[in-house]
Amino acid sequence: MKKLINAPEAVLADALTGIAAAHPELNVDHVNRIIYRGTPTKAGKVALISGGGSGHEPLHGGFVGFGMLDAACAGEVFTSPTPDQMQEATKVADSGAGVLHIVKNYTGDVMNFEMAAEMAEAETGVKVSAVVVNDDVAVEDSTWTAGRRGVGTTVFLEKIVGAAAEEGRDLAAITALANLVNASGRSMGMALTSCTVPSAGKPTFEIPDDMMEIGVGIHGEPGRHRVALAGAASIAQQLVDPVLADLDFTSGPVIAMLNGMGGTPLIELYLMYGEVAKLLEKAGVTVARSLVGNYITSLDMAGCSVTLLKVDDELLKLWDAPVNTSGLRWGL
Amino acid sequence: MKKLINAPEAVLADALTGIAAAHPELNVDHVNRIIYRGTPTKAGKVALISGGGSGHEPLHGGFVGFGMLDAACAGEVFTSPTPDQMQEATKVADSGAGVLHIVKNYTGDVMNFEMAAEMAEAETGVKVSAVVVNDDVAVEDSTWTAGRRGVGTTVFLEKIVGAAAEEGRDLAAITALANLVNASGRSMGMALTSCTVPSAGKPTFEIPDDMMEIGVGIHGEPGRHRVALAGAASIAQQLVDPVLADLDFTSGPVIAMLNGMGGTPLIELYLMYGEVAKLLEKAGVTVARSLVGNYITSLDMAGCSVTLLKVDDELLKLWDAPVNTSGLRWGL
Amino acid sequence: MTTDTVSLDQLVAWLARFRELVSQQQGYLTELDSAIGDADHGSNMTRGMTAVMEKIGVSHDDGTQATLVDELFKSVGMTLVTSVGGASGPLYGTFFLRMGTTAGPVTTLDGAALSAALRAGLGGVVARGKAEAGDKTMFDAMAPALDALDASLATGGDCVTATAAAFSAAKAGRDATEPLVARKGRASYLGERSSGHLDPGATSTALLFEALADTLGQAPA
Amino acid sequence: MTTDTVSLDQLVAWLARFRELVSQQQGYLTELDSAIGDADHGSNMTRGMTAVMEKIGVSHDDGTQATLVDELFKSVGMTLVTSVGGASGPLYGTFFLRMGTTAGPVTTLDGAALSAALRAGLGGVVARGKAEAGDKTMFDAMAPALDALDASLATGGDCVTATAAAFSAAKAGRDATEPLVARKGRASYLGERSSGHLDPGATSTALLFEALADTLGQAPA
Ligand SMILES: Nc1ncnc2c1ncn2[C@@H]1O[C@H](COP(=O)(O)OP(=O)(O)O)[C@@H](O)[C@H]1O
Ligand SMILES: Nc1ncnc2c1ncn2[C@@H]1O[C@H](COP(=O)(O)OP(=O)(O)O)[C@@H](O)[C@H]1O
Ligand SMILES: [Mg+2]
Ligand SMILES: [Mg+2]
Ligand SMILES: [Mg+2]
Ligand SMILES: [Mg+2]
Repeated sequence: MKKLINAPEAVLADALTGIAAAHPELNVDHVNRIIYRGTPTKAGKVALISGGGSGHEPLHGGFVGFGMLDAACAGEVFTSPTPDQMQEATKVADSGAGVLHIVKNYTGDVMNFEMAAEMAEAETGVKVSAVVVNDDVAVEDSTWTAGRRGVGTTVFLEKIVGAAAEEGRDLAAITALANLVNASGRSMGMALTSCTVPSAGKPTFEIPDDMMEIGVGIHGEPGRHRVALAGAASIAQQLVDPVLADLDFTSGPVIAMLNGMGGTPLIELYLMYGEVAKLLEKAGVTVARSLVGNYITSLDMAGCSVTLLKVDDELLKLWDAPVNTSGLRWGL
Repeated sequence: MKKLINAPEAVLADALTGIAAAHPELNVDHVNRIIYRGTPTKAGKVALISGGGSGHEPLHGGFVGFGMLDAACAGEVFTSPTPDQMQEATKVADSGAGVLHIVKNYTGDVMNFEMAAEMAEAETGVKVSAVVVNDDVAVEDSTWTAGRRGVGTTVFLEKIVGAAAEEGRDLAAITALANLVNASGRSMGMALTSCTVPSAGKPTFEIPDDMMEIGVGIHGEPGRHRVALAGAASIAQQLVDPVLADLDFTSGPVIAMLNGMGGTPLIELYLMYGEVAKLLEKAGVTVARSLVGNYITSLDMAGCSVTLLKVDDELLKLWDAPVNTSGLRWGL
Repeated sequence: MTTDTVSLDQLVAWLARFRELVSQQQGYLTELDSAIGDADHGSNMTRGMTAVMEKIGVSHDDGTQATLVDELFKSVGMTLVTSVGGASGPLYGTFFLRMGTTAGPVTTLDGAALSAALRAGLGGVVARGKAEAGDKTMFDAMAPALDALDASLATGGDCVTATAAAFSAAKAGRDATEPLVARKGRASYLGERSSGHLDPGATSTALLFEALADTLGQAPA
Repeated sequence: MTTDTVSLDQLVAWLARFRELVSQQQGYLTELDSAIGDADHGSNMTRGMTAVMEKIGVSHDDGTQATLVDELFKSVGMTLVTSVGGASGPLYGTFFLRMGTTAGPVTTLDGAALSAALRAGLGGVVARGKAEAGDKTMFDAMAPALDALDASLATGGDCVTATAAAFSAAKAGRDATEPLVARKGRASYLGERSSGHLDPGATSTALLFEALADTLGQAPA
């Protein structure tokens, strides 16, 4: 395993040390592994908290700051954080207006956030509501299963709902908006290679040079199908088709994200976005805004994902609103 | 070779298509392979042009926009662009106040930019001056050789000199400032793996699982030394020591960059920055600002580099000045 | 039946043995989780049980050790909940928390009490995770283990015999997860591709019962 | 000596053969450049010479073909400069531009004129790149080749003999770059580690002279 780390057990603690050093504008609670804003949440503003396993950077710590999250809890690599962390983050961030937990739909994340909400409400009476993001069309949607994974739409949701929270909307309105954003986004991902979880020490799966995985999530897991390696145009088609088949994106503008999995350089991500943009145009989808880069990653996995979000003027305005985080910054 | 591309020959053209699709605020000249601002350079503002081989994204195209470059020329992967491209970029960007060519010190880049300057001056009379960035301490400095490579300081230079150009300083002042920034920066890089140049189809060098290269540049080339793989703390030491040995950084504040080579995920870059920050503190170096991420990359190479820039209040003010590019954005 | 009880020390020894087994098999558990999950089950369980064994000596705020079964299990459960994360943290954590509540402030458990505590634990796992038989989860090792334990006790088996039967059934339940298509947890994302692999959580649950059978099967200290 | 000249068609055939050789050996040139450079010399030269051969048919603005040696070489040089980039683009480009200037508006070159043009080309390479003997660059194949050419002409050799001698010397010069420590170009960044590898540019320069010797050595068309 070739990684810039000291020891597998120390990855998270050491990374938080670096984040603290690089971002004096943020607070880092090294004991509870929480990244929160340097400026306390202002009274009356609903606090947004997210969290999840590490290895998806800049998600979530890179989205803490004005216009997005108030705090992020970091779990071990690919392992949801624990309820006590989230409870602590909830207490730190709450300014009295309540807290929204932004949860990606993984069994562990959902259960830990649920426990945290129960504990926080019992202990301090803070009002907590939650949105569970489940936008990955690679996974069949069914009430008999764990349902769809939460992936790229999380980035859009944290930005858009973050902007609404800065406007001072109340917890009910914020929760409703978060659910709307989740319902409006769909994603599909692929991998050329697996990633290596530090404590595992070797790639999660082996894949021949002439094959790729279609329908992967963000945890280095194998995808839904293993198919022959193909050119960027064909890959784009294999990602865009299932997204468009799952939801009608032609009725209004969309925000499009071409997201890198962590090990793929920007030049390839732009190249892929070019292919995606062509397909969207052909399908009659109007891209109002786009985002190309590493936003929700899977350690050093090579690959990418496509996320589309249906938006209206209101959502676009919230998207364009000022944001000041290390991962997204504009208008300030 | 596993890449998100259509064909090795088409990488650059296809990537430019994607950049154009993703950035309606930029103009892309697909024939001359130039990325330039959507808003023409305002009269009286010195234009800043850079360029180089592709594969270093976001450098340089990602730094075109208010507060940084006016135009960037993209060469084939790892191959300097040609003089006609640069000449065209020079013509497009010049608003009458002259043009600064920001050249990284590679034989090819220097020769092509020289020819471009000769051609542009002869044809249109535009005043062109050049700065040649040569900050890589891995390379011995000597008048008998090609000298030091230009690496990370280029990012600092484009930002700081870009801010000064927005202030309306003249070409002589801009050139002097550019040379000052170059003289004040030093870099050192390392690689865990090589990268794969698309047209070559396989990694530029092979390296065993238990070894790493110290003193690499940004072209997938082998480094100065191959040594045993080590932990992040030791790697940080091997990068920071030669930088500090080459220039005194203790007399005032510095801007520090921990740059990823393209294939290394952000969590590792932050972790490395934590180690670098510890060493700098121990050495009595005060970090005023920092930058952690992929800024000057080497395709899919895994590895990182450290760049330090000595700054004073003036340079810091220019660093903090508003910038609006896809690669760096703040204050706007 | 009065001597056929499980002491607090034996329960601690069970946990110690479970820690030993999961850390010995950390690589294997992670490998199973690599095939159909995210390659962390081995490190999750090892981290959790290491924290548990550190904590067990000082389960009270005043630094003293648990003297009652409910204290012990609540401490184990809270430690797992706050140190593991992921799916296994809340599931194994709730398992022990509920065991503690049901066991109550006692110093020993007889067969019936042990069974009742374990059943409560299973109830906690189901309450949190909503898994049913055949979903390819730890449930598929845990539920048969408890059925076997009860069956053995009902036919007059002692704790040693009953926990040995539970371990056998847990192993069989674990093995039976191999052909299943997962419907819960991460493995469910793989759809049909999840078939053909053992479930990592069912495998660690088999270790939990192996540890219990090992501990009780040994000559008393 | 009047028949011992090189015609415009032969010069075009030389370029065609050079294109053929660099594209046949594209992988090899890139491999050499991988060891001590950035793995693009093969694709650079192939891209450049492919552009040259496309351009040669239409070297005038009005779409007609070059009828004079200077036109031909200037067109070749400009095409290389504007299509290759990197170090080899300006160097080989300047080489041909200067050859054209020195050759002048003629339709054939005799040995002396060929030598003078090539020397001017070498001068252009040195003017641009400042390389000296032993710097481990294309200079180390080119300079000995021209010396051998001149020596052969001076002792009465014809163009065929002289260019064959030039090719031999170019190969020897190329081989002699192997032990050298580079002082120019990217290979210089490697310091001592550049030793033990052939210089890619010297290798493509040997192909340039191989192409010339091949072309003139053939029975006239
Ligand atoms: N809903 C559930 N109910 C019961 N057990 C579950 C459920 N979801 C997952 N599991 C168990 O958890 C195991 C995975 O644990 P672990 O790898 O530590 O967590 P994560 O899946 O969050 O990475 C699975 O193998 C499965 O046995
Ligand atoms: N200053 C120089 N003078 C002469 N030849 C040079 C010089 N620098 C580099 N070269 C030649 O150029 C070759 C490399 O060409 P190429 O790989 O196409 O360009 P780049 O080095 O820009 O990638 C080297 O092998 C060397 O022969
Ligand atoms: Mg996990
Ligand atoms: Mg090159
Ligand atoms: Mg797991
Ligand atoms: Mg090269």
